[in-house]
Parts: sequence; structure tokens; C-alpha cells
Amino acid sequence: MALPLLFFAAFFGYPVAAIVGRGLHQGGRWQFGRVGDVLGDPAVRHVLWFTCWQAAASTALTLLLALPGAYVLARLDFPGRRLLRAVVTVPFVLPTVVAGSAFLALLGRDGFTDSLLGVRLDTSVWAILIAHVFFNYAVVVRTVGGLWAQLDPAQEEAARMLGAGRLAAWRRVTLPALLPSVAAAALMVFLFTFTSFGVIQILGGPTYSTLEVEIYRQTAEVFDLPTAAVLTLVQFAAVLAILALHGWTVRRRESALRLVDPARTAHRPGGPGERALLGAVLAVVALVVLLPLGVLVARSFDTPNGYGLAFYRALGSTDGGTFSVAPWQTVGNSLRFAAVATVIALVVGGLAAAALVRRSGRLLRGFDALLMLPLGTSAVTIGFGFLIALDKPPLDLRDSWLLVPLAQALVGAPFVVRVMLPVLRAVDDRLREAAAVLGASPWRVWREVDLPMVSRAAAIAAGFAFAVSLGEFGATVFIARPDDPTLPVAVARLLGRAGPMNYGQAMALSTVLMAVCAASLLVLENLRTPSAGEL
Amino acid sequence: MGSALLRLEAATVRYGERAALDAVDLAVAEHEIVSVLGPSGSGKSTLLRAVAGLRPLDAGRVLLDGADQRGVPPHRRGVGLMFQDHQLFPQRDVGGNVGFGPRMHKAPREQREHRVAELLELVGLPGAQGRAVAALSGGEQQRVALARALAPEPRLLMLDEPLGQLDRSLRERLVVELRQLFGRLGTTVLAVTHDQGEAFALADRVVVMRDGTIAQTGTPLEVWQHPADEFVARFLGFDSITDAVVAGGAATTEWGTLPVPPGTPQGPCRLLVRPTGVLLSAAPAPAPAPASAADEGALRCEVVARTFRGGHVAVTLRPERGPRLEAECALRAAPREGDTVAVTFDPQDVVALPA
Amino acid sequence: MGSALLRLEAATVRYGERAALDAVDLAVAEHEIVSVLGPSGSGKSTLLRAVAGLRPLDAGRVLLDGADQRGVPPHRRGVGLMFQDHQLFPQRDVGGNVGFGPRMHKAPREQREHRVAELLELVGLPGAQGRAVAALSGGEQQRVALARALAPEPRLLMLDEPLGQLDRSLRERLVVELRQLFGRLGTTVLAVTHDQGEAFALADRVVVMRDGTIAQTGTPLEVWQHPADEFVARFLGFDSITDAVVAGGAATTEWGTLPVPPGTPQGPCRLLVRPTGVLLSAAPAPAPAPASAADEGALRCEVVARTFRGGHVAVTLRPERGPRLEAECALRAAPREGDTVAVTFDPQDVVALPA
Amino acid sequence: ACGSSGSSGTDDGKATGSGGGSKTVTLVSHDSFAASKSVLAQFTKETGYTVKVLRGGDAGAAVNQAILTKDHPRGDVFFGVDNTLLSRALDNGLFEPYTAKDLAHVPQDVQLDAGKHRVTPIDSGDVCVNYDRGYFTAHHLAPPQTFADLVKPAYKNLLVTENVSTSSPGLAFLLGSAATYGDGGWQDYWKQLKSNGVEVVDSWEQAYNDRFSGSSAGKQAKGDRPLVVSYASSPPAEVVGVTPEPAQSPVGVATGTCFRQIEFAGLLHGAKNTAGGKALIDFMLSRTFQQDMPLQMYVDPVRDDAVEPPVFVKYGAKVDHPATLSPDTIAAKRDDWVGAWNGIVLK
Ligand SMILES: Nc1ncnc2c1ncn2[C@@H]1O[C@H](COP(=O)(O)OP(=O)(O)OP(=O)(O)O)[C@@H](O)[C@H]1O
Ligand SMILES: Nc1ncnc2c1ncn2[C@@H]1O[C@H](COP(=O)(O)OP(=O)(O)OP(=O)(O)O)[C@@H](O)[C@H]1O
Ligand SMILES: Cc1ncc(C[n+]2csc(CCO)c2C)c(N)n1
Ligand SMILES: [Mg+2]
Ligand SMILES: [Mg+2]
Repeated sequence: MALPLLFFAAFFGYPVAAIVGRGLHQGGRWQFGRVGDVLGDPAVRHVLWFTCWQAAASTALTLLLALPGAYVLARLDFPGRRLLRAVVTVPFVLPTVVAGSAFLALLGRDGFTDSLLGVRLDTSVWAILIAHVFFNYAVVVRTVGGLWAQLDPAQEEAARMLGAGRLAAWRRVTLPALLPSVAAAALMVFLFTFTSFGVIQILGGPTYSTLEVEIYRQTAEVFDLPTAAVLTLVQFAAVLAILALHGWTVRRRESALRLVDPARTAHRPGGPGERALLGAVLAVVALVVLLPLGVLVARSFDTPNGYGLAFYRALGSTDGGTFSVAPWQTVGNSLRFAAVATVIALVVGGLAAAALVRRSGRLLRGFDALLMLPLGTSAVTIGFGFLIALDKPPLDLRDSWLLVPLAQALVGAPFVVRVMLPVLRAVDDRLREAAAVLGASPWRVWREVDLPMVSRAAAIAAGFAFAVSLGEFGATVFIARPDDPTLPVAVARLLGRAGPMNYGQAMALSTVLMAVCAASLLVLENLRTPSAGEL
Repeated sequence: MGSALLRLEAATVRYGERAALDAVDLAVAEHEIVSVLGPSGSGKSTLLRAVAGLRPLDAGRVLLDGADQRGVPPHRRGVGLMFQDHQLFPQRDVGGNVGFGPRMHKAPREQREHRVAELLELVGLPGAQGRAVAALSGGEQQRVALARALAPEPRLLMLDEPLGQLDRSLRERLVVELRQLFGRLGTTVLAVTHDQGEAFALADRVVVMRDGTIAQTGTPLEVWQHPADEFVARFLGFDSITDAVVAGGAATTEWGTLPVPPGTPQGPCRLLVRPTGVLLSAAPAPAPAPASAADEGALRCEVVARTFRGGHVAVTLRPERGPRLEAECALRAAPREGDTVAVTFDPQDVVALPA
Repeated sequence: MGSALLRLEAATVRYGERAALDAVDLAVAEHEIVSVLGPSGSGKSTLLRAVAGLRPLDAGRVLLDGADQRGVPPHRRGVGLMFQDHQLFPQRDVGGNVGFGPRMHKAPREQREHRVAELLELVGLPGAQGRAVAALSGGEQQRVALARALAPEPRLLMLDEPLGQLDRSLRERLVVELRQLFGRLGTTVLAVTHDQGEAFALADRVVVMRDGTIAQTGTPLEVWQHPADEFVARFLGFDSITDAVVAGGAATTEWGTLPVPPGTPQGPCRLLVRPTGVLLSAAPAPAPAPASAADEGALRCEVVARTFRGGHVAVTLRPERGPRLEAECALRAAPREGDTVAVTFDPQDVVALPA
Repeated sequence: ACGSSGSSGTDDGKATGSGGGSKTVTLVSHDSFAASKSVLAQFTKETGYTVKVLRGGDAGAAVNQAILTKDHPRGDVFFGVDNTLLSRALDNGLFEPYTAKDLAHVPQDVQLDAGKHRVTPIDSGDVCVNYDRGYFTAHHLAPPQTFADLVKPAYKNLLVTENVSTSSPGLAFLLGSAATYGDGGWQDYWKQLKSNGVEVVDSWEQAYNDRFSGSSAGKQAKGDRPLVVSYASSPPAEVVGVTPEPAQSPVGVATGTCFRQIEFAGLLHGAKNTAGGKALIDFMLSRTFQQDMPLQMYVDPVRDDAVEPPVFVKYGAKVDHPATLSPDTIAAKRDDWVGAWNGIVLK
């Protein structure tokens, strides 16, 4: 409890307060008048409104499309299930600019929808919503699936014996049990889409803008720190409101559930209904996730001299100019940073989740909310905050390579908390009691009862934290270490240059990023916690 | 039995290699109350799950009202099932649990509430609608589960140990009220229980299971009086069993010559003496003429254990020869441990089992 | 009882307004086996949880070996608890569950495995170490839970309905073997059960609970023979109770004048007749001289229900006057429903309860 | 390893004692900074200093970062502030004056802080409209050459440019139009551009890689705008790596639409290694570095005697009279213009 608190205070609270404070404290006095100015601006209000409703719509659409996927990937046993689970997570690591460009190609002129249906979606808000589904499909599948796989199927059987059909049994028994994790997933999707940046920049054009984009502009381009600070505060207020709503939804619904070994709940798809569902989910995944990824992969082979590996070969050379190291070496950097960030996120998030399960109360609920704030904070704010806050003793990390994983863990830790909490809260307290009366100390109880139950969720959370860290760009770009660019940073640099070689290498490197991500997730999923199989 | 409401034909369920249900044939007539008895792990719950459609059969058929149920989903079978481990819905309160079935059957709200109140009254939890199920004691949970299973009034109701966690007086009251309720509604019932007294009190017919097969079916009295084999006999708690050769109206055993009821098949068999048929007389000849004692038909035994069971005392005897004997005595007539008693046998409690 | 291993002093647990445990005083001596009986919801499980330290007391104290346990966490109390609903660890196999306690107590692997095998043998699941707990039947799960509770050999072992889901023959065998085991290990046991037979067979002493308080404690025989009050009597299944006035060796009741045992306190009281004390004689005078029949001490009753309970038949009688009577008859002596019988009373089964 | 000098290194140029120990000079720059390994190695060989490069964000963000951290600078030299942002950097006192050695080889017109020498020009680049040669050949249309051409009906719906508040080429293009039409005239010009169907996207990447039909990336992405606001150096970039070498770059430059950006380097105020920083600035003006730059960053060297690489000579466009504006004018007018532009174009 103390460690996570300290972590968030030092690496979130302090830097963000510093940058906001710098913005509002100008010319030797506090400029609270700016709050009124900015809020009074109808353009700002318009942005706020758009930010909120597109996030809500994106969240709803993502839930709608991904909940069946969560079921299929958690409960149905079919070949390639693990691979599919890893693949749907790949978008998560993709730099949004890269993915946005794939969507532009698919939804724009002569794109997939245009040639097939004669609709161009690149100028409509649908492009944004679909891209948001693409990015966040995995959030729902993994967060909800982690709990779903462990729910005792007998509950649904009980409902069916009372006359409920499949759907009714799901709606009335399974869904309420899943609700905390559905809410957690919804919260995360909402926060991501609320702070959406790259997607909006590319697909929204100058017409659609989010608070995040505005904050970025005001901070990084216009350098109007007071306005940025006010917008950051507005964003905080909105995020806190959402957190309160989430807390209110979840609080009364969390109950101990009978959790079972996930290995026992998966079954082969039986009956036409389940086969149709599987087919539908595969179709959605293919259209919304695989197709855009495929566009990028295809581009990475599409050299000026026909299809080939030229871009990949170029990744190995240093004289492309963009880097003092060969671009492929950024893979190693990214993996290293991501591994460290994942460990930090797991430790901090795991401890926080454990503390949140054991105790309750107002203060703790506040803490719970604090943990989620980084997801709702602009990456520039964090990046600039780090710059000005962590540059003097006692926290002089200017030259420390730790800055990057720390910033990344800031995004990873809330994931860990949100994914693990619903599962931990579902663990029947009497199981812990059973362990205690058999002689287990509280720490042993955690290790022997909670950990095995939550290990699946922890693996999922770790996967997320890892993917987030691999893909994190916004904050990393401001604190990138000399000559240690991470992979997404490298992609961005390549994209920033004209010419087929640069663009092709960016695509090739993005493809490498996807492959690295999928492979890491597969490895992570196959790691078993040692305590699970022990006598 | 063409009009059987439920019929199983060679119903088989396998878990891996082992058959938890092994080619079971069973017919339950409309309005019949059948109790399923059997040792732990003999396949009782599996039988109910197969009928409910929660576990597909690996072979054989389940017919309801003559219609094969293959492919019919559980909620379309018109059967109810109370689970052995209750499976109450933790997110719903007691009222929400009990009212779930009627709600699924689109019962109007008022009727539903009325029914919930009525059933909670029946199971001794009046006014418990608003309580959280996690805050109930074990027996209270069981009663809610029972009320929940009763609420939709299915044609065939299957109960898996419905009263197992309740105390005797509540159980006895419920057995009586449930029988009345089922009679009134015309419900057909298949109830698993491990309590013979409860089975006998509740059921028109008893089915005894053994390792996934049916060892015996019959009325309670039939099963009690004529266990089909040694397994059923021992399962019913009859442990005084020995080899015997029946000739005429007597059986020759290690315990001596025992009278047998008329009509007992002749020849070698296993012979069972029910505890009530082991008659003790205070103290026989101190030990002088063993031969004559045997001739008289009295067997000298030492009392090795006596267990007070409420109402009567179970006495374990070590006879001079042969395996141990169990006797049942009235409290005031019971000998003490270490006593020596003379035993005679009541032919009405001597049963020859198929060898 | 200064040497009590466990002592509760005014132990109180409240859920909201209601006290689930209401100023309970109880002492359990070392090596004693105590059964806790009581209706569903009377606070039995709460009592065990309070002793285990899983539920802090709202008032009063729990002492183990004379030491107040306030603030001592469950794993430091050296007590074991088998939960009513088992709470097996779903992610561990049977061996992992049973071996959990020894592992927490740092037993070496070999010893642990040996102990697990031994206990699984005891509960009738030899070789089940590798099975998944979700693949066990209800009774099998209960037996694994029992084995798990036994494995660490706690000084004070608390069992919450340890045998409730097992069939009679297995239960009887286990009661005997558990008693031997506890005797050998010197374990002190507090066992909740709803089965009186089991309680009487297992326990040195019985505690009857009612609404969070202790209604009576005593040996099984004491409780059976002299229920402390009408509640305990009814709980034990004695329903033939009426108002009476005792004068000398007889009590005047609606049923007529009943003989009472010597030493019965004089004056008005509630009078209980145990079923075994209700003696039926085939058919009395068809009905000519009611006055004389009453004079003779024989009460005419109609048989309204007979329930076969295995071994004996419970007969419900509607007397000419007064509340219903329960009688217990041997199977062959039992009258049929609708018969009219004459009833006399055995003074040894007539008990005056404190009013 | 090098952050341990906290107490002794109380700034000033004489702090070389501690900085000299590490023999490292730190260059703070933006994401686009690049230099060949061999060139940096040569600097080390010549001076004994190794260069550590810290990159952060695009040009604008990098300047802003430098301003934010000016009390505790992250390095010794900053490179990458251009004429559009120069006054923001200078007004914030980011730099210490230093007169670089080879300044004589640098034309006067790019020495925008010639009086104080707080910054040294390093490279220049022209932001111009690029055109898709293939498109104009196929449509038998002459590509536009000047600002005025762009509003002609022939070029309706052909141009994509960048948002001036989020993109530096976007801003440069606006400044170019303002330099051409004057403070009072550019608004009218943009109104015409708008009615002639100019498209605005947020970033250069998007405009050039996704919307522009002339770049190879834009072709893949099915971009449909044959005119884009980009750099004069884009054409050579389009042929790098293409075999066999084409006769012409697929991209051409409308040389009458250019605005010149000049990038500067300066010694950071509070630098730990002042001596190293000075050496680095000198090196950046050396012929070695200047001749390496074009293929690394696609910019033109400022040194008059630097030899341009053959691709630049062969495929590059020669911009003779780019539009320019003084940093002071830019500083004074930029915010107003951006606001007005937003009102005209994005409404
Ligand atoms: N967590 C709780 N919150 C509120 N009331 C509770 C809670 N746990 C138990 N109770 C109530 O306390 C009373 C005693 O419960 P307890 O579990 O001790 O009963 P019990 O004697 O074990 O019953 P059973 O034989 O049915 O298991 C019951 O009325 C029960 O409803
Ligand atoms: N999912 C399963 N996988 C493997 N074996 C199983 C599974 N479920 C039950 N079994 C086994 O099948 C057998 C029959 O189980 P069932 O639950 O029908 O027994 P039961 O008669 O209800 O026993 P009890 O009285 O103990 O509840 C048992 O040996 C059990 O271990
Ligand atoms: C709209 C939207 N954009 C990006 C991501 C992917 N993502 C989530 S967190 C993170 C790291 C940076 O914060 C990344 C790349 C998303 N899920 N939703
Ligand atoms: Mg069962
Ligand atoms: Mg209980």
C-alpha cells in the first residue's frame, strides 16, 4: 500500500502537479482567471463535448463487438485460440499514427469499404469509432475473459433449470457476475478513447478534436502552458467523474463468486448457435483487427522494386541516417524497457490491488481512483512533467534510463489493478479463511489462494502492461534516452521523413513490433505460476 | 409402463474411462415420488444431470413423456433441478433467487411475489426476501435453494439432497409438507438422498444405485425387507451377514442353526439377520454346556460396543463363533459393554440373499 | 473446569441487530468430543467461526488453554476447522488440498505425502491425490474436506457437518474410525451436526443451541432422557407434549391420567411422552363405555398416519381428546392407517418438562 | 554516470573541470536530428569529446522542452530552433552567446542573430508545394509554380496542406503566403485557396504519406492529392533506395511557393561542458558535418563552400527567391495569424 502510493505520488502526482503548477503560476502569481477564460470559450466546450460523446460511443461499440469475442476466447476451445488472443492484442502496441494510416487506406477513397460498398468513412466519425474498436478490442476480450474463464458454469446451469434460455441465463446470471470486469474494461476503453490522440489526428482531420489533442497542441506546439494546464484540469475533472460513475456501478455489484479452474470451463463449440457465434467473432476480428494489420504488413513488403524484403534489410543498416544504431536494435531497447516497465507495473499494481481487496473505505476508494488517473492524463503532460520535476535532487533522474520504464509503468500499473481487482474481489473470502485455519499466515494466504486464482488475470495484466510499454509513444518521445530510441519512437522518426525507404522501413519496423508483441504475449500466456501445480 | 413420464434407456455417461452412469434403465410414472439412494460417488447426481440435459449422454436415451430428449436444451425440458451445492445466485437476494424461475416463465410480478412469500413460509424463512444469500447459514441456503426449485412448479422436479443440512424436526415437517404439496400439484419427483429414513418417508419408490448402475428398485418396504443383494443390505446398514445353507425351515451358519421364514429358497446362500431380529436374553448359562446352548438355538455373545442412538441402542456383539452381530435394543433393555448375552433369532428378520 | 482447553465467556456475535451468538458460555475439556446440535440458523457455524478467529467477538472472550485469543490471528490459534460448504481450493487437486495444512506447517514432503495417502484411505478415497476437486461428487468433496481438516492434526478440531452428505453405512464406519483416531491423537473436537444419531454416537457431550444461546448441555443420554425444556424436546423429535398437573405418581392431562416416574416434581408442568412410551394394544372395547376406558388408563386413538422409517414405523395418532400423539412400533406390530387403537403409557418414557 | 557533479558544477563556463572529466558533450535536439556515425567519430577524434544526443519530440516540442528545463538544462548545445520559433527561444534566454569559428563561410542573410551570436545557423530548408509529376503529365496540365497559381480553377481540389497550429511546414506555408501577400492580403489569398478546395490535415506525415499521390507511401495509401506542402528536398528523398535510378524524381517542386526555414544551434545557458559545446558548434559548421547533413536530414547546408551530394544535385530543386520573414515579425504576428487562419480555413 505504501509502495504504490509512493510510486504514484513521486512519478505521477509530483510531475503532473509541477507542470500544471508551472502553467497556472505565471508571472509570480496564480492565474486562476484562466480557468474561466478557457471554459468560457465555446470552441473548448465543443471539444469537450465531442471528446465525451465519441468516447462513450466508442466504448459502447467496443463492448458490443468485443463481448462475444471475450466469450469465444475464454470459453470455447478451438485450434489457434491462444494465437488469436495474442493477435487481437497486437493493435494495442501499434503507434496510433501507423494504425490510423491503415484505416485511412481501408475506409477512404478506393479503400475496402469504398470499393465494396461504395461508402467512404474516412471523413465521418465512424472511422474514428471503428479505429477505436480496433485498438480496444483486446481490452475487453482480455479483461472480461480473464474472469469469464473462471466463472463456475454451474451458475448458468442453475438458471437454465429454472427455465432461462441461453441468452436469458447469460444476461441474468453471467452478466451480473461479470459486471465488475465489464465495468473495468469499459472504464479503460473509455479512458483510452477519451484521451485518444493519433487516431483523432489522422481520422478526425481538423474538424474533430479531443481534449488530448488540444492539450498536446497547447503544450508542445503553441506553448500556451496556462491553457494546457486548465485543459488538463478539465480532463481530470471529466476522468474523475467517470471514475466516480464506475465506482458507483461496481461497488454494489461485487460479490464473491465461485471461481473454478479455467482449464475446466473451456469446451469445444457445440451446436449451431455456438458455431455461428464463433464464426461471427472470427469475422469481426478479421475485418476490424486483421485487415488493418494486414494492410501494414503488406506495405512493409511493397518496395519500389516489387514485393521483397528490402525494407527489412534496410532495418539492419546504420547508414540510413536516422539513427546512430540500426533500427532493428530498437527492438532490443523496447523489449528491455518493456520488461522493466512490466515488472514495475506488476509489483506496484499487484500491491495496490492486494491492498484494495483487503480493505475498504473512502480513503481507499480515493486511492483506487488515483491509480486510474494516469490513463486519463495526456502523455505530453506526463512527459513534460517528468522533464521539469525529476531533474533535481532528491529525484534527479535526468540521465537515468529508468525514466522510460517508469513512465510506461505509469500506464501499465492501472491496467494491472483494473484487471486483477474484479478477480480478486470475486475470490470467496472463505477460501482465504480455509487457508488461514490450516495454518497459512496472511502472506501465505495471498500466495497460496489469491495468487493462483489471480494468476491468469495477472498474466493478462502483465501482457497488457507489456504491450502498453512496447507501444507507448506519447510520453516516451519526450524522455527518450540518447541513442536508445524505443521501437515506436523509431517508427515515428522514420515516418517523419520523405521517401520510400523511410516509409517502408517504418512499415517493416511496425510489422516487427507486431510480431514481437504477439510472440511475447504467447510466451507470457504459457508461463505458469509455479504455485499452481505444486502439491 | 407406457405412460412413464420419465424413462431412461441404457443411459450412459462416461468421465474418461469410468462410467458414472452405466446403461441405466429406469421409468418414473407420472405423479410418482422416487428416491434415489446410493453410496457417495455412485452416480446419483450424474443421473439427475443427464435427465436435466446438463450432461449429454454418451449412449442410451432419456425420454420425457415418450419424447426423446436428445438435443432438447435444458430449459425446454420442463424439468426442475435443485443442485446438491445449491448454486444460489450470489448477486441476487433471497427473493431474487426464489423468484427467478417464475420470472423466467413470465409470471406477473404480483403472482411472483406471492409465490415467493408462500414458499419462504413453507421452508421456514418467512420474510427473508430481502436478505443477501451470502448472509445465510448453510441450512438456510439449502432451504432457499429448495424454494427456488419449487417455485416454477416443473412437471418433473429433481432434488439433489434437498434436506441434507436440516435438523431432524424441520426435515420431518418438510417431508410431510412436501409430500402434500407434490400430491396437490401432481408433481413427479426424483429425489436424491443419503438418509434412508427421509427416503422411506418421502418416496413411493426407492432406487438404490451402485457404481453407476441400479442395484434395486422397489417400495421402501420391499427394499428394506428384501434387499436384492448383499450390497444393498450392507448399504441399508445390515452388517450381520454370513454364509448359510438353508434346508427346510432352518439355515445352518457359523452362528448355529437359525430359523428362516417360510418360502426361503433352499440351498447355500448369504444370510442376513436384521438388528431387530437379534434377540438378547439377559444372561444364559454362565458357560457350562456350550453344546446344549447351541442345541437350544441360543448363541453366547460378548457385548463389544453399545452406541446410544436416541430411542434405541445399537449393540455390537462378538459371538462365540462367526462374524460380528449387530443388535438393536430398547434403551432400558440394553446390556452393557463387556456383558455376555444369549442370542436367539427372530425368523421374520432373517433374510436369505441371492448368493 | 480450570483445565478447559477451550472456554467461551459470554461470547457474543452480532449481525446487525440480531445476535447470532448471544453471551454463550461454554467449556470444552482436553480430549473431549463435543457435538453441537441445533436448528438451522441457531448459530452453530458462528460459534465455530468465533473460536477459529474468523469472526471477531462483539463481546465476551474466547480462551484457548486459558489464554485470551483476542487479536490472535486464525493461523496462530492452533485450531482446525472444516467448513460446512467445504471450501476446497479449486485450483489444487485432491492431494494439494489435503496436503495444504501439513505444507503450511512445514512438514517434509515425504511425511506429507504419506499422511495424505493415509487420510484419503481413511475417508474412502484411496489414490485420489491427482483428481481435480471439481470432478468429485458432493460426498467425495466432503470427504476431501474432512481429510484436509484432519491433516494438520490440530489440538482443537472443529467440524461443521462433517458427514452430512454421506450415506449411512459410510457415516457409521467413519464415526467409529474418527472416534478411534481422535482418541489416539488426543484431539479435542467440537463438531456441528444436525443428525442426532451421529451426534450421540460420536460425542462425549452434546450442546444444544437455540437462537444463539445454549439450550442444554449434557451427555447424549442425559439430553435424551431429560430434555431441559420443551424446545429441546421438540428439537429431538418429541412432539407428544401437553399440559399436565402432577400429583403423586400420576399426571392429569387431556389424554387422561398418566403414570409418571418416581421423583417427578409435583404441580403443573408440560408433560412429554416419548414415542417409545406410547404403547398400542390392538383394539380395545369398540367404544361402549368411554368413562370406564378412561378409568382403565387406556386412551382410544385413531391412526392418522404411519411412516415406515426402516426398522420401525412412526405412527401418528389422533386421541379422543388432547393433542396428537406419536408412537413408535415394530414393523410387524404397527397398525394400519384408519385403525383404532388403545394407548397406554410407559412411565419410563413420560417426562415432566420445566414449565 | 555523469549526473554526479551536482554540487561542484554550479554552472558558468568554467565548470569544465567536472565536464571535462567526462569528455562528453551533450546535444539536445529534436527527433529529426541525424548524423553519420563516422562524422561524429571524427569529431571525437578531433576534439576528444564524445557526443551524446538527446532527442525529444518534433522541432516545436524540443524547443519548448528546452525552455521548460532551462534552469536545469539537459545538455550543452541545443540544435533545432528555426526562424519561426527563434524569438521564443531567445526571449526566454535559452542561449549563451558564442561566435562560431567558420561564420565567415556563412552568408549574412541566414545569420539572423548576427548582432549577439546567441545562435548559429546550421542548415536551411525550403518549405514548398510539391507536385506529383505523373499526375500532371497524365492530365496534360502544367504544374503550378507560384502562390498565385494555386488558386486557379485548374488546380481545384488538388492541394493538401497542414494545420498551421500543429505542423511546422504548415506554419511555414502560411508565413510564405503572408510574406508574399502582406499582413493585409494573405487572408484573402487563403479564402480563395479554401474555395479552391484546399485540404488540411494535422501533420506532414499524414499529408505526405497518406494524402499526396506523388510519394511512394501516398501511392500505397491511395492518396489522391497531387499537390502537397512539403520540402524542397522531398524529390531526392523519393529516389533514395530506388533501383534502377530513375531519370527524374516522381515529385517536383513549385519553386515559387517556398518559404525558407533556417535551423540554428546555440550554447545552452547553464551548460556543464561549455568548452565541449563550443567545439561542437564549431564542428557543426565544419565542411565535414555540413556535407553530411543533406542525406541525413534532407536539409541544405548553410556553408557556402559545402558540396552537395549528387542526388541533391541531380534531383533537387533550386530555389532562388524563397519568401522570408524576420524573426521579429514572426514573433509579433504569429499568434494573430494562426488565430485568423483557423477562423478562415477550419471554420
Ligand atoms: N454474514 C452474515 N450476515 C448476517 N447474518 C448472518 C451472517 N452469517 C450468518 N448469519 C445469520 O446468523 C444466524 C446464525 O448463522 P449460523 O451460520 O451460525 O447458523 P447455523 O447454526 O450454522 O445454521 P445451519 O445449520 O443452517 O448451518 C443465521 O440466522 C444467519 O442467517
Ligand atoms: N466432472 C467430472 N469428471 C470426472 N469424474 C466425475 C465428474 N463428475 C463426477 N465424477 C465422478 O463420477 C462419479 C459419480 O458422481 P456423482 O456426482 O454422480 O456421485 P453421487 O452419487 O452424486 O455422489 P454424492 O452422494 O457423493 O454426491 C463419482 O465417482 C465422481 O467422482
Ligand atoms: C484510442 C486508443 N489509442 C491508442 C490505444 C493503444 N494504447 C493504449 S495505452 C497506450 C500506451 C500509451 O498511453 C496505447 C498505445 C488505445 N487502446 N486506444
Ligand atoms: Mg451427488
Ligand atoms: Mg451452519
